[in-house]
Order: sequence, then structure tokens, then C-alpha cells
Amino acid sequence: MNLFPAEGKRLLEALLLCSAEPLTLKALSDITEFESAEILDLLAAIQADYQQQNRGFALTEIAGGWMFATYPQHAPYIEKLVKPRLSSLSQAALEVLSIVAYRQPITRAEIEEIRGVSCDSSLGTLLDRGLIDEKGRKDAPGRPILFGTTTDFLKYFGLSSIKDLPAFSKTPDEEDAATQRIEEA
Amino acid sequence: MNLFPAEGKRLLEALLLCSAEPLTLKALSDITEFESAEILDLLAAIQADYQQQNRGFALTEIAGGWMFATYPQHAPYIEKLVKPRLSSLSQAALEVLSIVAYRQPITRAEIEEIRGVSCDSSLGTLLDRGLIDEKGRKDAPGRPILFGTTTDFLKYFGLSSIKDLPAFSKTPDEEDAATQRIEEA
Amino acid sequence: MNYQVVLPVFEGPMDLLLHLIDTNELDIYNIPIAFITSQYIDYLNKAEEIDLTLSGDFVLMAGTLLTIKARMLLPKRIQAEADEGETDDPRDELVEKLLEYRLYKEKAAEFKALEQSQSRVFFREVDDKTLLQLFPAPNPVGKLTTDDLTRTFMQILESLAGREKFIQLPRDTVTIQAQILYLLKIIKQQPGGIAFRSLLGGDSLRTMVTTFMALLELLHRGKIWARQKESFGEIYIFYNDQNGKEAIPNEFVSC
Repeated sequence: MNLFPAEGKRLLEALLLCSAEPLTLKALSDITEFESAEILDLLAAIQADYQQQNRGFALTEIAGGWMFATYPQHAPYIEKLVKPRLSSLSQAALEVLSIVAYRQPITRAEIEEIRGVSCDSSLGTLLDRGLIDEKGRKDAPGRPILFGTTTDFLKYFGLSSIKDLPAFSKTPDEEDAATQRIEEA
Repeated sequence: MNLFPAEGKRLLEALLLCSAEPLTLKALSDITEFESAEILDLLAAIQADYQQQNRGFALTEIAGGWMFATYPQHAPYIEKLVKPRLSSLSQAALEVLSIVAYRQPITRAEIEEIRGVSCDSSLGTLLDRGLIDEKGRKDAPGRPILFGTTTDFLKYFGLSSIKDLPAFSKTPDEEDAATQRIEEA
Repeated sequence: MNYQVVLPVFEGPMDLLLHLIDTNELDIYNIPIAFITSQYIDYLNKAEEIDLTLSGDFVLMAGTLLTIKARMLLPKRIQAEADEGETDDPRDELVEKLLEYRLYKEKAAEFKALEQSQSRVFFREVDDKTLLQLFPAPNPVGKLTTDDLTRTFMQILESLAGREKFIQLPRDTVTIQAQILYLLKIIKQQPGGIAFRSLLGGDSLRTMVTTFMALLELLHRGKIWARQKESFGEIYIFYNDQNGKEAIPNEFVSC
């Protein structure tokens, strides 16, 4: 090991903080280039530290990896924190969702062409929320991913099928085109 | 306060662990129902704990709230773990952003007047990245959109509030004017 | 052997002007306007030579510089009369704008440094997917309804239609180079001369300035002649077929 144990602990803690998912021993050793045995020692030391110091979260082994997790008694408070965020969409995300809904299946480049700006973060949010998912690849150069709405999307908007999306009243051409695309989808 | 201080710290730590956004004093007090002064004391205590114990991350005040953040020296390792960041901003986008930051709320035409060049695509990039957003309409012919910076802007540049913007150094008049504008905003 | 012309790229006319002021170590409060104008136009010409497309904003600034230059040439007395007794320096407005722009350009550099240092700091990541598993009740779309979806999409289509109309404007497509070729073609077709005014009619300000710059360039290169019948009369433009001045009707005077 290249670092003093205290430095090794600090590095592992930093990695655990930045990971939304459990970190496997393999991932940790690939990143740090520490030996597996050393990593296990350091993880055990971190775990003990947090317990002794009576911190508000613990290092837990879960689903084949390690992650920081909170204690069950704090769940009601955490729920108050996360629920509002998990149940609202930003204007940008709503725009991307409406484009995917009416123009699916559609690639990221096509969405960006319509909006005139990039949409990486909005697509990520919608994928995380399970409102859209990948629907294969487009038969075009680079074989870009095609996105479409999910059954959860239908559930949350109270639709029985994507054809139930309100049609347009203003531009008949757009309406035809949209309907056609949706039927093809 | 309903809990012992140790319990209060534990609860705040748990909330901080579950938030990917800076937690404001207001959000923390709404959720915990602690007094603001108590929360500030607890946050200071947590901050001190992490520093004294030489932990791998710190509690930092940023973008109007508090969140856990890593130290710069671990960046090369964390970069291997998290998805690559969006590319850094172009010179044009940085210029538009600095004008918006110091002159907000400001219209597109006013920005273009200062830069002497159109800024559609830079504005689009900044809007999509959530660094600026619409702050209503100007009471002028055509009711043009007013733009201002967001909390993500503060987070992106590591500022704790809009008052932390780098001060103008050269011309005292300009500085006063800008400070005044920011305070009015 | 091919030479690669390395020409610095600028964010806009103000950026270019500041560069010229800095590299020539000029006093921003006392800009030698003739010098800076010729340097500025020199850059535009070089950019055209290597097919670097500059926006119409650059051309617009060339027009501003030429205007200031012209006003500086006016005798002080006439200038004062024109300004109704005020003896403002014609450069004042430009200087003020340059100073303001320079301020924000410096701030942009500071933001760049902050961006770089902050890019080494990472924050707690929380996975929405995991949280949704732990706290499954919430509806990820909140109070949004299909009406919101439809209305949003309609608004996008409307702004898209607006944007397409906007793109069709010749604003950024007309370069001095393109305008030179276009003007040469139509001037050639009019052996009896073509009125200067008619060449500028009906276009946007940017296009008008581009056209004017293209005409100046054609005059400079000796490709066209400009004549008028009397002082302050309409100016007519003639194609120079290299056979000399006899092609121009006698009633025109040189201008």
C-alpha cells in the first residue's frame, strides 16, 4: 500500500461518499490499486470508527458491496426530505418528456435538435424515474439509442395506452405526423 | 429541541447523507422542527468533528446550504468512479454567465449589447445546464425574458451565496454599481 | 508546401478590439481610431482569406469604427455644431463599452479558474432509483397531467416554428466575400450604372453594412467605379471592365 492507513481510510471514505451504489471490493481495488486484504482492513476500521463515534450513518455491506446507509429510526425524516424532490420534474425534464412522448421512438440528437439545447441531465432524470427507457437502436450511423415512454409513464399520467395522449388541435400536419409516429411505435 | 445534542447531530448527518443538493437551514428546520440556532450549532459541531477526526470528506457551506464534499486531492480517484462531468464551459458561455451573474436580472438584448455579439447558443447551454434560469419578464416593449443565476450556478463554482462573487478590483465605481445591483436582486 | 495561417479567434468584435488595443499597447482612453480601424479591417480581410466565417456583428463594428473615424475628421467647429455645442469625443461611447466588456471578460477568466478548482471537488451522490425503492410511494411526475405534456409540446413546436423563420433571415449568412461576388454579378449586368441606394434597400442593418463594406472593397480593388452627377446627388456604381473610364457616361463627375 502506498499510503499511510489514515490516508487509505480517507480515500475510501471519499469514494463511498461519491457513490450512489454499493462499491464492490473489486471496484475499490481497481480504483485505489490497494490489495483486497488491505481494503477489507480499512473498511472494517471505518465501520468501527463510525460505530464508536455514534455517527448518523453506518458503513454497511449490502448487495455484494459497501455503502453508507442511514439507520431505520431516521426514515420518517428522510422521507420528508426526499419525497418532494422525487415527485416533481424540472421544466427542462418536462419538455424532454413531452418530446419523447409525442415523437417516440426518438434519439437524443433528435430531441436536442427540436429543443435547440443539450438534454443530457434531463434524459438522466427521466431514465432514473423510470418514465422513459431505451427502445433499441436506430438504424443510422453510430446506431444511436432510441428512447420511448414506459408503462410507468402511462400509469402516472393515467393513460391506458400511448394513443390516449391528447391530440393537437392547432396544427393538423403536426397532429397527423405525431399520430402516425405514435402508431408506428 | 426534542433530542439530545448527539441525537440531533446523528439526524442531521443522516439527512445530509441522503441529499444530493445543498440543504438549507429552512429545509433542515422544516424537517427536524429544530430551532435555526440549534441547527447552526449542530452543523458547526459536525463540521468540527469531521475535521478533528481527519475524515475523508468535509461538511461545507455551499449554494445557500450545507452538504458533504470531498477534498481536491482525491479527485483523480473519484473521477474513475463517477460518470464523467460535462465538459467545461466555453469562453462565450463564461462571458455570458459573468454578465448574467453581475447584472441580473438581465435580458438577452442587454447581454448582447455588452458583448457586441449574439448569444443564443450560450444562453441555451447555460439554461440546459441549469446555471441560469428565467426570472420573469422585463416591464418593457415586447416584455423580454429576464435571466438570473441559480443555486446550481453557486454549486458549480463553489460559492456559498451570490454575495461571494469575486469582487471587481479595478474601478471602484463599477464595483459599487455591481454590488448594489446584486443586493437589489 | 502549404502554410497554415494561424489567426486568433475572437468571441466578438469587442473581444477583437480589446486584443488589438492590448497587443499594440494602446491607451484605451485615447484610441488612435484610424490605426485601430485599419488593423480591425485587416483582421476581417485575413479572416475572409482563410474562409473563417465571422458573424455580421464584426461587420457592424467596422461600420461603427468608420463612423467614429469620419466624425473625428470633421473640424472641431463643425463637430461642435453637429453636437449642438457639446464637444464630446466621438470615441466616448465605444470606450465606455470596451471598458465594461473588459470587466466581464476578466470576470469570465475568474469564473474559469473557479470552475477548474471546483471540478476537483465532488459531492454526495444520491441515486433517485435507490431512493424510489426505499420510499416507493411518491409519484415522480407530481401533479402534472397529460395536458401539461401536450401544452409543453405545443409550446416547443411553436418556438421551433419561430426559430426556423429566424434562421431563414440572411443575417449571419451574408459575408463580405459572398456579398462581393453577388454585387459584382449584378453590377456587371447594369452597364448604365446602378444606383448606390438601390443596392442597400430593404435589407437588415447588418446586411446593409456588409454590402457597404463589400462596395468599399470592390472600389479599393478597382473592380468598380463610383460616380455622381452632382455633389450630394445619387451615387452610381459601374463595373470596371478594365478598358478604362470611357464606359462611364459623361454627365457623371468623379467622386
